[in-house]
Amino acid sequence: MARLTVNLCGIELDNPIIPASGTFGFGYEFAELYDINCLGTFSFKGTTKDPRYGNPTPRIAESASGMLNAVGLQNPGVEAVISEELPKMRQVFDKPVMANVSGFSIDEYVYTASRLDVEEQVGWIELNISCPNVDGGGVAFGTSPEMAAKVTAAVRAEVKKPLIVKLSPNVTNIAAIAKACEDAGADGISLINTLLGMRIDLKTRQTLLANTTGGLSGPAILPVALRMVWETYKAVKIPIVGMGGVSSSEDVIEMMLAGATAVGIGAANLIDPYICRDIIQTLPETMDKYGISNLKDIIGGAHG
Amino acid sequence: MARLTVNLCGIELDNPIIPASGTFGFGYEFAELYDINCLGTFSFKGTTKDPRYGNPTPRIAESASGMLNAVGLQNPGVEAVISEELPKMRQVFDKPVMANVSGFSIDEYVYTASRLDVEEQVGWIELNISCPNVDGGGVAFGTSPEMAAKVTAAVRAEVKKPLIVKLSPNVTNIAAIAKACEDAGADGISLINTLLGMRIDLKTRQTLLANTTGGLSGPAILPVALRMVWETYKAVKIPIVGMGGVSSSEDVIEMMLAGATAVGIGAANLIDPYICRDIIQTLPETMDKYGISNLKDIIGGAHG
Amino acid sequence: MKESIFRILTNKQIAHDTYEMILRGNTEHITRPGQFVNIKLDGFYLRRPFSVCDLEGDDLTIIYKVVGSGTEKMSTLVPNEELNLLTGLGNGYDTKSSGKAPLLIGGGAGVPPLYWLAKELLAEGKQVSAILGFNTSNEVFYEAQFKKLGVSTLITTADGSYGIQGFVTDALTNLESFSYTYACGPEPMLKAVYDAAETSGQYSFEERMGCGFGACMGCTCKTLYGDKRICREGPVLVKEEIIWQG
Amino acid sequence: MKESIFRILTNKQIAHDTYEMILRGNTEHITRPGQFVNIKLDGFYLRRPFSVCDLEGDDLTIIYKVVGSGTEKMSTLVPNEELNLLTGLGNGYDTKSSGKAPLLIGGGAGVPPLYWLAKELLAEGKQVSAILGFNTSNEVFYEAQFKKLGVSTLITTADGSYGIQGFVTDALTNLESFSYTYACGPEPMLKAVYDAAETSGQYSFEERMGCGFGACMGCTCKTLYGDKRICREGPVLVKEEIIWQG
Ligand SMILES: Cc1cc2nc3c(=O)[nH]c(=O)nc-3n(C[C@H](O)[C@H](O)[C@H](O)COP(=O)(O)OP(=O)(O)OC[C@H]3O[C@@H](n4cnc5c(N)ncnc54)[C@H](O)[C@@H]3O)c2cc1C
Ligand SMILES: Cc1cc2nc3c(=O)[nH]c(=O)nc-3n(C[C@H](O)[C@H](O)[C@H](O)COP(=O)(O)OP(=O)(O)OC[C@H]3O[C@@H](n4cnc5c(N)ncnc54)[C@H](O)[C@@H]3O)c2cc1C
Ligand SMILES: Cc1cc2nc3c(=O)[nH]c(=O)nc-3n(C[C@H](O)[C@H](O)[C@H](O)COP(=O)(O)O)c2cc1C
Ligand SMILES: Cc1cc2nc3c(=O)[nH]c(=O)nc-3n(C[C@H](O)[C@H](O)[C@H](O)COP(=O)(O)O)c2cc1C
Ligand code: FES
Ligand code: FES
Repeated sequence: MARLTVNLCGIELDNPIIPASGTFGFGYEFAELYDINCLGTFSFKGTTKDPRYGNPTPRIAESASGMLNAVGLQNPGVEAVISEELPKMRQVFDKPVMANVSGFSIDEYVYTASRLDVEEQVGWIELNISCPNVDGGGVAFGTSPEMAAKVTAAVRAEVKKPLIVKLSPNVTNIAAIAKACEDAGADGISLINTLLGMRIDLKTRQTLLANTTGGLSGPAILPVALRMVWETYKAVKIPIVGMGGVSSSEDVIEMMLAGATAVGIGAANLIDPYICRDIIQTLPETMDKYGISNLKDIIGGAHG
Repeated sequence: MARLTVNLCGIELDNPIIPASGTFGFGYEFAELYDINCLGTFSFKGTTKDPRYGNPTPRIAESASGMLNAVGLQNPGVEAVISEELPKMRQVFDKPVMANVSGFSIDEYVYTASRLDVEEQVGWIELNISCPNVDGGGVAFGTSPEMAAKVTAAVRAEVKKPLIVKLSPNVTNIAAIAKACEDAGADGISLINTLLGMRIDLKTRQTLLANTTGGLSGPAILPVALRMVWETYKAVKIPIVGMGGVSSSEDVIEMMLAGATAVGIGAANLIDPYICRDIIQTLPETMDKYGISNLKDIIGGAHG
Repeated sequence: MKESIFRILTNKQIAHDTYEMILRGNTEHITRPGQFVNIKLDGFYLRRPFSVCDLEGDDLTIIYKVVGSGTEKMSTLVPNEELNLLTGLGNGYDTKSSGKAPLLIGGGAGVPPLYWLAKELLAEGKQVSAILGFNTSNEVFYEAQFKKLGVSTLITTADGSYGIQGFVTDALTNLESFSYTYACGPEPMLKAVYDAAETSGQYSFEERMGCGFGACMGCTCKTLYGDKRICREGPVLVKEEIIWQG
Repeated sequence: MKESIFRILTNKQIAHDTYEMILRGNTEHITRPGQFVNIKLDGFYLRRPFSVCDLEGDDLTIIYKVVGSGTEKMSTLVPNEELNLLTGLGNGYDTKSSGKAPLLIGGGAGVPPLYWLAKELLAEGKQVSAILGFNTSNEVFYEAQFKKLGVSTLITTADGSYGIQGFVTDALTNLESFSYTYACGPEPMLKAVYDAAETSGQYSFEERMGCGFGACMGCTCKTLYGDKRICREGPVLVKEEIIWQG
């Protein structure tokens, strides 16, 4: 199995497979299906300071090789996550977990990240900076290098665990934002979050999602994700968790060749709940097919 | 047929269907297949001042519900377009055509647009501002409102025909760029061009496209295109040519509900060479199904 | 929940735009009427949820209405084709609380789960009646099947072309007293039944789903007992907890 | 060019990872050996190009090697399934310039178009020989078919497990003189033939294609006679115009 291990910000993963935040709950639903300790780790549902109901429904729409979601960060709030979800998670998952943190102001991010940082089970803080900055006129933190750096630095100063900043792909220059986060102290970058999209219902002539727009994910976005991981790999030295449309062991290898050290799997879990287990099982065979003895050797391998 | 007509910057189109630039050549290949006078109009292959061979091959890659291209604006240059292509086009197409103009400096854009502007067959100039600005450090014109406005104003000052600016989707704020173009004198906006993406060949561990990255198009990008048309419609008053992944009469209606006055069809022509003709033929039936008596009535219809 | 491959035994039209499909596979995770399966279709990214209409050993029946491109595609499938299903989804109806004479009220594509529910309630020795509402006569299905079970069945059509003219609630007056209400159908129908029925009851809801098994939070609704996922803590809600949205 | 639906008559494995598919449909736009068809497959966005291997009335034969997910999918198709094809694509080989004793040289998946070409050349009364190169014995196909036509056929395998050991060019010395060369195969093979063959000839190229009919400029190559689209002014180039890229 050592041929699958990778090192993510100082923590060894048995394999690079990480179910992506928002598609794996707090793990225990999937633990009914298979032993989730086979995973590298997983990123739990985006957690905020206060409980959030999220957006009105419909929150889901379909598109060619993809789906849109406008869940709106439904979560029970950081206190309930710590008191209720983490204990349940511990029952089914022995490894360090990735704590996905969202917020609508720098203070919120810092608060939530600090609360989770001290939890023993938490291995990494994953800062989801795709959220709108309420203090900054509602523009997402992740859309400017300055704001991204600011929130990264503020959280960095308060947490001890490795800090991974998760970038929004809805930007002109992803590399500049990744670099700004690295310079501000991030230990890793994860990308991509969803692409902003929408659908309209021809029958009602209204937007399908109650929230108007939502985030596109699934195989449709794989080429965009690969390109952004590629650009980010060129710009930063810290490890990258690459994601966006990954649905097979071949996709995992492609993402690693583009520059990812670990690979997130999102929407695919919703369609095929066993996909992460199956990908981990088929990885060695796929590696053999392409002459890869050790996954660590191929990280960024397409950069020549 | 009057239920299909729309008005694009003062010119009446028999229907909103416009084969998108780069996927329809100069029309005559398709004219061997069907009478292309059934089209609203079409946008011909991106034309530059000088002849261009384009990028090395492979220029094409596949992805889920989409394709990547890195053709690199292969075209014979504006003089040959005027002396050779337009006369051949005239044999098969009676209507005003859309002249898609690319460039690598403001001077080049102005030169090429001015040369085409005086051609009788040209109805509109479509300024493709996704190209890198060689004078501006290689950053694409379409990625900042300032550069987009500058090139728009410069061309606007020299051409008489309606000027449609075609936007790149690889930006943080599409509405701001559209607005800047409108303020600089654009008569219309067309969007979206392709999303920047890439693929890697697992066998060779190299990027599949010789050019490393390419433009993603096809059904995969429809939700992103709809969202950007939607945002642009809110920001500008000039008409929008909406495109990106449109492959059916239902998609055409969805694009118009989002805010498009006319609808571009790109990659779909490559897969099914008859698609534009077929969409035009099925539009009335689809309109009946959704209770639409006149297409003009639904432009921006989902904005409530 | 279980993911497994089912083989199509039959797929036939039973009313206007309405098809009955019988599938054979591993049904052991399907435990209660009112549960649903989530079907993967070639060419579509998301699965499609359908209520279990009947269950006989390994054979599962669903009834679906063609409303979009996925159900359109389903209508073209032929016997022996295989489909990937997630089974055993949702809470399903609780038959215990029904009292002696439960009433089942279904509207259109909401009728199917009531069939298996009726069978279960009858097996528990209850006296079951049903009101099944449709738009028009050519959309009516399963009247004979319900009657054959021994369910006293009333049909309504909105245009009066068959059965009682009007909505399901217009048929309520035609009924002897009943002890409990089970309802499934479009939300306006559920609301009308909720308002009209004097008994307690269970109501089955629909929502657009990302996963169908509780992972994505795509289908959440507010209830008086807290936020619930339609796919997991639903689709069946008890009358007492329902909050109607705008 | 024509878009039309073809029905699969047979689809059978003829060598390691290599399949022969016979399709029936409207073939009237296929005019020359060396042309290709572009096949739409469910679940894949781009069409897949394959050379016409044989043509008998409405029946079209292609031979394909499984190299990726599209050809993998093709290998699972069964008779009576239908496929959407664009036919009559590409320039094809010109048989006129062949002289009296043309030599056909094919490598692996480049062998198929040479079969129909051989038939046409023979019909024109020429004396045809062929060198067909493969990696190893279990990949060899169509040797008997070529011989049955009356083509004097040599087989090479890179590992020497069958026929002459080596590459197609290693078999050149085994041949009487020939008047012209027709070649199809991977680019390194074409280059080797180009260097080794003393005659003029025609060489068929492959390129990743967006459309296959000249609309997208996806497949352009440089030649001494100007830029050409492999799908339209190709896939066959005459020796005199070829420019080899890095
Ligand atoms: C728990 C549950 C049980 C159901 N049981 C039945 C049944 O027994 N018989 C039946 O005919 N229908 C049933 N439905 C509705 C059925 O799921 C939809 O009609 C079907 O998904 C439409 O698919 P489509 O591709 O034809 O429509 P499209 O509109 O093309 O589908 C697009 C997307 O929207 C979703 N969608 C569309 N309509 C609905 C809807 N009403 N509810 C949920 N998602 C929807 C689709 O699943 C898909 O993801 C049920 C729905 C739910 C949630
Ligand atoms: C004019 C022409 C004629 C051909 N004739 C034959 C033939 O008779 N028999 C045969 O076995 N093969 C032939 N090929 C190659 C055949 O098209 C590819 O093997 C096939 O497209 C691979 O598809 P895939 O989905 O299995 O591979 P994937 O790698 O999964 O395909 C991904 C994409 O790359 C393209 N692609 C992959 N390999 C090639 C290639 N070598 N050439 C062009 N595009 C490629 C595919 O079409 C697809 O768009 C021909 C190619 C061309 C251009
Ligand atoms: C239903 C859903 C909910 C999501 N919720 C979150 C979230 O809470 N926090 C976050 O950082 N990303 C969230 N994401 C984004 C995913 O983690 C991932 O970045 C994205 O979906 C791209 O990967 P994919 O194409 O594999 O789904 C969510 C995605 C989906 C589909
Ligand atoms: C092969 C190819 C070549 C293209 N060339 C051009 C071009 O020359 N100029 C331009 O403005 N857009 C060009 N485009 C972009 C299309 O016109 C269109 O904006 C884009 O593909 C999105 O639409 P689609 O998803 O329908 O293809 C090209 C697209 C493709 C696929
Ligand atoms: S549909 Fe995913 S949680 Fe209910
Ligand atoms: S493949 Fe499109 S021009 Fe050749």
